[in-house]
Amino acid sequence: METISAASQLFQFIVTGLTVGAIYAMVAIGFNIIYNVTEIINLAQGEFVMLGGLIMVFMHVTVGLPMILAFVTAVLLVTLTGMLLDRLAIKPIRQPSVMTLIIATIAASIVIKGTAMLIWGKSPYDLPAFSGRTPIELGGVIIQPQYLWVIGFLVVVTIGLTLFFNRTILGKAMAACADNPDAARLVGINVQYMVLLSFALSAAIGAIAGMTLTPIALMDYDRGAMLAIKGFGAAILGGLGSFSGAVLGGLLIGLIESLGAGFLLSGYKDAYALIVLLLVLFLRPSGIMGNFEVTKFKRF
Amino acid sequence: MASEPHRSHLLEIEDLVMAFGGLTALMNIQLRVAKGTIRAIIGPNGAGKTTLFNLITGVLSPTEGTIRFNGHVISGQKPHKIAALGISRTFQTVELFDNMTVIENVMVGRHLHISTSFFKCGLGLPAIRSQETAIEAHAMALLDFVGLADKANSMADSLPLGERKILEIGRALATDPLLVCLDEPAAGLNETETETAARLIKAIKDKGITVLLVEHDMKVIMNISDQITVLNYGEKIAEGTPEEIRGNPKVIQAYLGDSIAVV
Amino acid sequence: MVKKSAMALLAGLVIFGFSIQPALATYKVGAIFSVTGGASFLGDPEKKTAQMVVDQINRDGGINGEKIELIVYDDETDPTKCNLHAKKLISQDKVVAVIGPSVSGLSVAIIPVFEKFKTPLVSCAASYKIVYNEKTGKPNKWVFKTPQSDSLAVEAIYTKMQSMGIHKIAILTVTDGYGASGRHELLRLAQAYKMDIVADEKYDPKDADMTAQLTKIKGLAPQAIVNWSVGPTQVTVLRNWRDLGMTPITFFQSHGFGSRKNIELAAGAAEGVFCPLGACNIADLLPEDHPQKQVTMAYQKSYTETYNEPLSSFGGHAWDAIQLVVDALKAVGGDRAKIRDYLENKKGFIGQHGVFNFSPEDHNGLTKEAFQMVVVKDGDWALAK
Amino acid sequence: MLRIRKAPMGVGAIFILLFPWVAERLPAIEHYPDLMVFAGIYCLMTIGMSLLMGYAGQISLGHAAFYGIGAYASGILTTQYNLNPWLCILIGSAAATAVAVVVGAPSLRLRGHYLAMATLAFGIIINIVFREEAEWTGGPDGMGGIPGLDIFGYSFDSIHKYYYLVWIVVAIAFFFTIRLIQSPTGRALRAIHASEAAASAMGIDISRSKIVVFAFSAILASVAGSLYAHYMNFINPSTFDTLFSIKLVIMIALGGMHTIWGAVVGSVLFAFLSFEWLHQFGEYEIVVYGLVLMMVTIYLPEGLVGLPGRIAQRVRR
Repeated sequence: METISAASQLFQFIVTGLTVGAIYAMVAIGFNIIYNVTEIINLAQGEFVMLGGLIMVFMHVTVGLPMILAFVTAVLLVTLTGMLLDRLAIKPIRQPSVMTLIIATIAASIVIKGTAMLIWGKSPYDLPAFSGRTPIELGGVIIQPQYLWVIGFLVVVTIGLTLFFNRTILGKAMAACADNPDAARLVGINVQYMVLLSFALSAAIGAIAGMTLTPIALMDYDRGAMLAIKGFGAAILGGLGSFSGAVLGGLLIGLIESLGAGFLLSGYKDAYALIVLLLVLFLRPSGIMGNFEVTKFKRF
Repeated sequence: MASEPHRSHLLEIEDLVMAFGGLTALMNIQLRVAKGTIRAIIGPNGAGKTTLFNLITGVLSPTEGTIRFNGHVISGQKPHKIAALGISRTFQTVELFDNMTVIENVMVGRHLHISTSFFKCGLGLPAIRSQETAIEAHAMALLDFVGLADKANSMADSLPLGERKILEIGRALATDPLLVCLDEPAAGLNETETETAARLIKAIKDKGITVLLVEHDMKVIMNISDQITVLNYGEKIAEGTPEEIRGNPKVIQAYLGDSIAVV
Repeated sequence: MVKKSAMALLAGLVIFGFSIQPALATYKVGAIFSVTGGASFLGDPEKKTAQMVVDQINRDGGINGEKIELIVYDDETDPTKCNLHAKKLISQDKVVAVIGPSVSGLSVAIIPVFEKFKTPLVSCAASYKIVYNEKTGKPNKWVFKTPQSDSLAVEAIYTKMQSMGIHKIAILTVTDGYGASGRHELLRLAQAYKMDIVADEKYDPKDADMTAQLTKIKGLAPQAIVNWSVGPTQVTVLRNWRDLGMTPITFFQSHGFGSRKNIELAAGAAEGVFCPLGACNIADLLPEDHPQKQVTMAYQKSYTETYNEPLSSFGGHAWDAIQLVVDALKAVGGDRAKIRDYLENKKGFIGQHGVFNFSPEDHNGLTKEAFQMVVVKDGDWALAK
Repeated sequence: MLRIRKAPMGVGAIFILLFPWVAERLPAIEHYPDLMVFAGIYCLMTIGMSLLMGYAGQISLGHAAFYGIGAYASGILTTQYNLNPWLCILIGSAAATAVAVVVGAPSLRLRGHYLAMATLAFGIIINIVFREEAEWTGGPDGMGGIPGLDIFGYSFDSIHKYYYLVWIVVAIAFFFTIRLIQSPTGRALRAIHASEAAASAMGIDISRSKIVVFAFSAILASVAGSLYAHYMNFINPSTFDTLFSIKLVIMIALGGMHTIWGAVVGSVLFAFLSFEWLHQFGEYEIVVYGLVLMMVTIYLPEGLVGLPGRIAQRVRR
């Protein structure tokens, strides 16, 4: 085995960090979609990721559907779960305060997680990589093909959402709800429907994150909470509500973890990312790309 | 300049500039307010009136310039420090403590004049209890003054808008201010309520408290102000007594541009 | 008024929230396992095993004609719950002995309870701290354990390494109790076996990727890597090792790798990986004359038939624990002190994880021969030569 | 006006006083006082957090860190330095206060979800320290051998004795907090919750008030941690993890956020649900727990203390 040069090591850390960061970014984008329309932080976001992975495994490995078909079915099923979440756990709340909504989404995440445990048990599941497991070597840096899928999906999701919110009527209507729900209602936008749509959309993105992650890290019922916390951190670091912020935040957290594990004490790698997050918040109280004046007037 | 050099000035603003990013909300504002007078600040929407209030009360820090109050430089100070020096205010959007009763709202206004030691309060020392009785009486007297005594134990959020505005004024008075800044006290009120408010503002002046007033209702302005300052697009375009302002062509121009007639 | 009623309501809930009373039985044995929570990979097979063994004994007529009732509580890998359950088993359910908990930390956590209430505990967790009181230098009087200490697994690995000429190694551990205990032993015994640990890396139990840690290790070029974890990470780390082209560095897993399911999940990446396993993992590989051949084959057969899932080595610890208690009940009946004394002097007990020889100085009763070094070959275990 | 209601307090006090005596005589609930010890420890924390969240309107998802600081102060200082346990409780509280001020000063300027994330991050970082500094803390496996509490030779060595000790501390914290709420300080906190702009215009130093309350709740959590450590004789990092911080918030939501009674009722209820009642659902436990929580947010937004009021409303109609 050839030894590895310091430069290759650095690039390897970066590649790994970006991949893991891309997953966090997708979770953070999911947070933002719902937050922008409803101001709710949906802490069940991580469960969408978990469900996406497990349903994909079920459809592809257990049922035996071809990869693409399994992918589509899994996205649809998780999307449905997202819509049910809105209708069963969020919409019925009559006095929605921020605290109540946080508890409601935590409750929902517990129910989803518990149900997944009853269905799939506690063991981890594997999914074949989308295009094989033969690693690509690039100047001493090893890239798993699945890494490219993860980063590729992040790019697709980001571009897709940008087009959706800027170019389509539905997307613009959702953006309008985010800016001013009362005004949106006045011009005839069905806000309830938009809320439902936001849950559907962010569930779908969570599912995609889960399906691309599973071939790398396996999936089990208990993975959601950690992903939700990382994704929430990414969304906050980037600035709540900002999609570019979410991508930046996610990739940054992934990079800090990877570089921290590589160069410093690996036991503290999660702490490094959070310390950076805290320092950023102390200097910029609404994240890198957030708007302080907006957050200033949202209270508990 | 319409300033009066022979009277002592409670509030002195010099070369005040406030910029938000690229947008300049206030440009080179000079303002002197004499003790015991009612000074109105008027101007079309977006003229910078509320920004000026926020600068005086410490919600914002000016980009340039100084604000002096009763001999202290207050620009850049925190709101609670400024409140302690004797400036009190109301809000355009009515910021009452909706989770409290009417009298509790006023009692919060006594905060600066009482002991609020965490441990004394938690231990429920007799000193704190007798202090409570005293400030309750004080608050009741103030409610009597503003005419809300009979609503003392209602929840603040149950009052109609007119009374909410009055309560906010009452609460502002509870701090024993030298200067109160009233942000559109008559906005959204009907005629009777407006008259009540105007009477109350005059009564405040009679107590020797200086009043700074932002208002759109010209009838109120013309009736009760001693001096009027007119802002337009962040600049002071005129200053003087109601009579002087009424005939000022610049003012008429500014308002006609905004298609509102001056009474 | 409102608050008064709330208080009354609460009082009512507290008083009348009765738990279901268990039916009467002659011998009550308690069990505390981490059936859910972070250590469910231990507690789940342990609970299933203990239940299965008790059901079998009852079906076969019980102990001297008397049935056993197993009362199982799930501590959810939470020390507070574990502590509460222990006290409830002792003082309310009045069990004669308790097996479990699954986790070392929780076992240590409840030692004082068992010492105080003079009830035997047969722990299913590995740490030597469970049966070694640092103040007295002797075992805790009422506490036994069935799993091999982690030190035995480490010694088995280091012995194998020495025979392979390996002395420069990297260790990778997961940041939970399992990994920490393994790491502690790996570091402690390194000197005695002349091992030079060039990297001491960690990762979280929920981490998605360990490429960063492995890349760092790759730069230090050790001869072997020891990984100490359970759950999905021990599979992910193998895949990363393979993908990074690090297969020339020999990979050792802990005994936590002891399920064929893991070889399957590694999707080919486990090939050539060494790991120390107890007899019950490799029952079918044991020679016919091996003392444990019979019990391990029987356990494997009935477990896979009952639960239709592959055997996990951890279930075997519960098998050993419950069978030891049953053995004591058969011999001395339901007296707590007598059970304790019996267990302390038990010799030659043939279990899933070795032949136990207890003594007042040793409440574990196993030696490093309890582990067999195994290598993954053609997608299955093979005894390493 | 808020006035001290004597009747419910009397009922509560008598209940707490007599409970072990009653439980002892009913075999089915004989072990309940043991659960009540932990419920009391939780109460201590939620009382402080209720003041912070329900009254001052500041969310914290990191309070398990202060719980842990108290517990580890007691654990480390007693086992490694042989200090007197009571002194350790004081040192733990002082440490918690210091940390609360250092962390609170910059964090409490943040708002809403940003504050939630900052406190969450703080909690995780502290937990990683507990886990990683194994020389001091014993690492993930935890540390045992923490001595029990005694005073002038009287040892709190039985469940019932510890029960009374814990609940006396809870009662002190409870009365202190109730008086505080009804004092000018409490009024100022409620003012901050309703409108920070108006509160500061009335001369209230907002950042100072928030930090003081944050520190107060940190002290209560730290004392709770010490009491936990001396009762369990064992601590490990997972007891003080983020999940527990979230559980504290859930307790408050269960009981009702806007009164201190809610904290007490919520903590006791949570302890019994999670230690006892939900176990009857076997592996469905976690799902049932989630559903219960969901029902509370939907049907009882003011928490359980709001329930009698709702029933009364129904009846009157």
